[in-house]
Amino acid sequence: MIEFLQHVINALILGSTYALLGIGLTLIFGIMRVVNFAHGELYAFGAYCVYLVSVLMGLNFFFSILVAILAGCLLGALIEVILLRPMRNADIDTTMLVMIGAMIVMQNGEQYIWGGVAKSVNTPFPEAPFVIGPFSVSSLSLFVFFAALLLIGVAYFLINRTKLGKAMRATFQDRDTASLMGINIQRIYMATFAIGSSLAAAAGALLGPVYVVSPLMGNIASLKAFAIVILGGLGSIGGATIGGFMLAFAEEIGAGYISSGYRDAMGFLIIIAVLLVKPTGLFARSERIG
Amino acid sequence: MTRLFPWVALAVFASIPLWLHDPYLLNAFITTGIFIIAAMSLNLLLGYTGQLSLGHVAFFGIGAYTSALTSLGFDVELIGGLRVVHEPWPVWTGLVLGTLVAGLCGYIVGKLSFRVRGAYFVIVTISFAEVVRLVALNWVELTQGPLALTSIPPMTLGLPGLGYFDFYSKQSYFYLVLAIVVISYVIIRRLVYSRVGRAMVALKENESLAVSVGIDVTRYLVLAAVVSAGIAGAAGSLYAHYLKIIDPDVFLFLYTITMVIMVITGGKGTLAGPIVGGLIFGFIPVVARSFAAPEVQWILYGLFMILIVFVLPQGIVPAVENLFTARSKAEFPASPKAKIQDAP
Amino acid sequence: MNAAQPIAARPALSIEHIAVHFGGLVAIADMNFVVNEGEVVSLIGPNGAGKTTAFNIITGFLRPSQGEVRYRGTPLTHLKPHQVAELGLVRTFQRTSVFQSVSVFENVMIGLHRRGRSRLWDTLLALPRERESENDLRAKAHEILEFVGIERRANELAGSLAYGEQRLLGVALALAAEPSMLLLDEPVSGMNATETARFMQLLGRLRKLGVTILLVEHDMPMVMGVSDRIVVLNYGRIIAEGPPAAIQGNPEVIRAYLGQGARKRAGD
Amino acid sequence: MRKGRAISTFAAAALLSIGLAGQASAQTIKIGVNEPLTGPFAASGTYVVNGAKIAADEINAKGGLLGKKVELVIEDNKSNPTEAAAVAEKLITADKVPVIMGAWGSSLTLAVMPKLLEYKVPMVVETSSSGKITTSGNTYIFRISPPSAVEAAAFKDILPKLHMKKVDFLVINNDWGRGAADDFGKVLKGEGIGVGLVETMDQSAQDMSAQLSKIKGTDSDTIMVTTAVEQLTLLLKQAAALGIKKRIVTTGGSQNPDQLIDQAGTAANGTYHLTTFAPWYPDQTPDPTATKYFLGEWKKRGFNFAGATESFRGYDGIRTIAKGIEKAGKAEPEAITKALWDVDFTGLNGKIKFQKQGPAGKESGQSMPNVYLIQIDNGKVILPKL
Repeated sequence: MIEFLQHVINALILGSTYALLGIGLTLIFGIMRVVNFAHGELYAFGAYCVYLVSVLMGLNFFFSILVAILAGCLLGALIEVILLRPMRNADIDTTMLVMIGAMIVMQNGEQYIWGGVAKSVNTPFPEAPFVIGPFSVSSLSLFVFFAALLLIGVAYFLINRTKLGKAMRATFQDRDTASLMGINIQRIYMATFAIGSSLAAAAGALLGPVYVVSPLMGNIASLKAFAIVILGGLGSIGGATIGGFMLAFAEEIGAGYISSGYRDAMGFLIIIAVLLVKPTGLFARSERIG
Repeated sequence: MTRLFPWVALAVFASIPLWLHDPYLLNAFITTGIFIIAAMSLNLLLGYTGQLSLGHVAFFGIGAYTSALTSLGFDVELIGGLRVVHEPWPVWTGLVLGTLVAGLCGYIVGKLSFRVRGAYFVIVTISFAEVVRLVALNWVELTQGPLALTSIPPMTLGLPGLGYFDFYSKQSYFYLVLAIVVISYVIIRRLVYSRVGRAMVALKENESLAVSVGIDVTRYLVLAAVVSAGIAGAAGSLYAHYLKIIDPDVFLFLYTITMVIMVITGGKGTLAGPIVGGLIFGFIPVVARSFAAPEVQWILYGLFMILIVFVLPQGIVPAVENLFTARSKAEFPASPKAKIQDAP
Repeated sequence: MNAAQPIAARPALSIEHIAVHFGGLVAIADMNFVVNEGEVVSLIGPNGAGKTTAFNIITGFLRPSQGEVRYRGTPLTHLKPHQVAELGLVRTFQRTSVFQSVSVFENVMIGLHRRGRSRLWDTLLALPRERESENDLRAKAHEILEFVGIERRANELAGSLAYGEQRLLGVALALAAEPSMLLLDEPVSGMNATETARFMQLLGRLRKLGVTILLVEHDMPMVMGVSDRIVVLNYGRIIAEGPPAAIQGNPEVIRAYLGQGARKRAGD
Repeated sequence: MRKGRAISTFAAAALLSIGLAGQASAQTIKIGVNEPLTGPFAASGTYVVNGAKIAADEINAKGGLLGKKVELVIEDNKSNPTEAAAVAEKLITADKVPVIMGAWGSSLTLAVMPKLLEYKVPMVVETSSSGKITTSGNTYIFRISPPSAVEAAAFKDILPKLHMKKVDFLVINNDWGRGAADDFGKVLKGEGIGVGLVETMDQSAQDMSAQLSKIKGTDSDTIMVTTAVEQLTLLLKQAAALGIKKRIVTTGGSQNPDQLIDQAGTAANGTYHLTTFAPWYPDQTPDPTATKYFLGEWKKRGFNFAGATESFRGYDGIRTIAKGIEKAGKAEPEAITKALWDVDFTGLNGKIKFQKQGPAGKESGQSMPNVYLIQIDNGKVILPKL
């Protein structure tokens, strides 16, 4: 029982960052229909930003996270304008290929600049864990958990309570109608990609210090983010949040009680099962036909 | 002229071992050829039925493992204490079984996953490939997991008592790969230019309309998946017996991406597309290696990919065809896609 | 002016107690009607009355919440769309009615799918049956294009045709599937007067071939001109049924749908 | 004409470079280096290559080999078996190298091996640990890194002093990790020590708390861990966060204790590491002069000290090859293959002398290096007093 609860605590912390990754991608995927393979690279980008600002430049750790989020936003906007805008009418697989190209360039660019050796980021948090009875959590993880929840809240507010969010939702529902209603689709797409990217960078900025920062960190992040989005359903922030926690639980429980070798298979098995039972993801309304 | 072109191309390829004696380049042709076969199989799904399978490497890997295990033999205990012992069989049966088992997996995956479309289908196929990879990694008794299957025998053709021909030399392996390329090309060509191919194109274009004239969606999607997976499995078998070692890295996501790049840059939905794209992206690393730093080679690879997609979004082959039709004013427009955007 | 009534009315399509609910919304409530062999019947009603929903139910694109559809005695509600088409019941679509990015000729070849006789092995091994079958199909495709009157456009891209011609191609596509009954969803919407007249001629030729037709259409003069009977839907219910003359005079229909203009025009 | 001139300049440059290349090959002895410089193993592969360069420069500074300069032909195998085989093909056939060093990971090395047989070119294996490499009957393989069985056998002597009762394993899910769990498990059982869980983690996994939580709940007193330094860093941090108090012993020689101290901080304190090279105490290594020279060069070139525990293998690998070429008296594959059997010198981690392994008549060479147990104590590496 104690072991189980420890697994639950682990899963909650892991899930919060998965959710952050998932939300960014679900916005991009849902609204723009771009299979964004570069999402994981923005995650890595955020982590490297923190490394650059807090370790190399020696500035405040919390400030470096803010820098990472803003830089992610900018880079996202740039990618959108340069790579995606000219491809607006292309097929989903053609834009996907462009994003794969961007992924290859960014990943190897990171390695070229920073080298292959993983970097670690020290934080102002004490290394000794919080211990409550038989349970134990590091204070950095707790910070990450609450920061992630805060960012999820901000994203939720942005989408549901602001004018921009309303326009984004309208575009998600029906791009043509939204455009007829006077919504500037170009701007919405840019904003969507920028916000999605900054959320990915935020996830990287938070997790970089927890793990280590390396050029390859983006690969697994992309794959997990896709899994989360599919679990939650396209374009659903609530869905992506729940999907993130679900994936984390599946992995924890799978590794803890079934087989650690199949830990990463758990998420994928759930996806396959979910899609076979409810092909539109768990929390999305079905798309319209025609 | 266009009719002759495949024959001319075949003659040129067939002549390569006669004048190219550099084993390194011949090696590049063989591995590129193997990936071209895989890309051609992917093109059947992606280019003709419009379904993007990002788990295609699973079939490639399944073919590779099946073929290797057929020729190496194995001894595993299944759930319930059932022990399965397989004595090594002649190597060519591995190629056949690799193709069949991959095709069977294509059938199962097709039956299950064609219930979803678009982005969902993409993710289901990625998930499938990851699960297969993890099984290959963790079912150590059968696959040796990360310890790799080694000493895989070279491909041989023949029957007990009748003598064998082995494809040990690079020249002979080149012709073996070329033969499989040709067989795959013919199979795909015949399918595409038949009512089966028309049914696939109809499904890609407008599924509701296709079923309304009596085309059974699932049947043709599954058929495409079976043929496609089978051909990918054959490519995997060729890979295993050429490299003579396989481990779960054969399921690298990068390999799927390589196939997709070959298909899309060459021109999806065209017969020559994967071959042209395959040759280009098979040889970029060879060329880039001679002058660029390792990371820069990759960066160039990525940039070149983006460039091709930007300049020729339909791919190289349709663009070249367009050039020809624009000159000769042929009857059939070669690049239909270019005009879709204008339609209501 | 009305076409002759069939002497012995044999029901081809029967709709029995069909109801469709989307969540709490009732799209169709207890619908009953029959289309007899060789008849031209029109289904009319204001927007959102449930006409296209009815089409989707009949052709297997939607499952009804209750009730049964039969075609020549065979229940349809558990069949998939392509199985419905195999029974000879073929529909056209309102919006996307052709395969845009292939040629007109290829469109019809796709439509001829069911008539192909070659098996997979014939195709893969290039056996003689494959070529015979393909040659037959090509001949038939030309025949159909000629019948519909767009033979000249055979090699053009379907997406590049004028709108009216696309609708004709849509019918050609449906005809290729060898229908014994056609369901046409607003076939003349967006056509000009000349094109509509041409289309009405085509309908006449079709019924001479013995094809039963169920039509959804907004163009009242055309509906009145070609139909043997008319079924009027409003809010998912049938509010009237009968020959054009009776429908024109039905006050409930007029109130619900036709309005003053139509009555005046019908009276001309 | 400008255009014409540009072309002729280009042609001249091309001719010149071909001429130079031709000349160079006549005057140098080429050694092929087949290492992962991009992809997941890029960091380690780069370390090894940097170590190899130090060796080559050292040899050249001392006048080269057989009167010729040594030239390393370094190729990236992209952490990918297909590429590793292609690189071997290129090195052997296009660059005409008579001997290769490579290819870091076991699957990479295994993919290269058929090429060695095909072209009869020897390869010195500097890192790979899979048992299969030396037991599959490839006579062109000479390995200087210890497979886990060798490491485990060395560990046996230290065991009684550690007073273990029961051990859980947490290993990377590849040939290296699984091999270590098997071989160490056998030794432990032989000594009457219990073996509990054997948990694995994916090569790319970043979060091991599930496995660690499971281990936390068992009655074992020690966790034996095999993985590369990045994952080890995370693992130590996560174990500390979970409040795991068990003794942690790592194996495999890729732990890089300095990087652990630097990146895992206090979480690394108290952990034990089996390593094959002890650069912290150069005077206690088998060849203190060489160790000091190597570390001095390493520092001079601006590489971080932490990389030394990986890069020394590249240094020793090239030195082994050089000794082989010297003994052979000529830079030809057959001669070098034969001569490598006679190599006998003291490397940075002990005697390098190849013993026969594998099927009779088709043996591969395996050198038996030293194994040290070190401990991290208060941010410093110490040789524990047991």
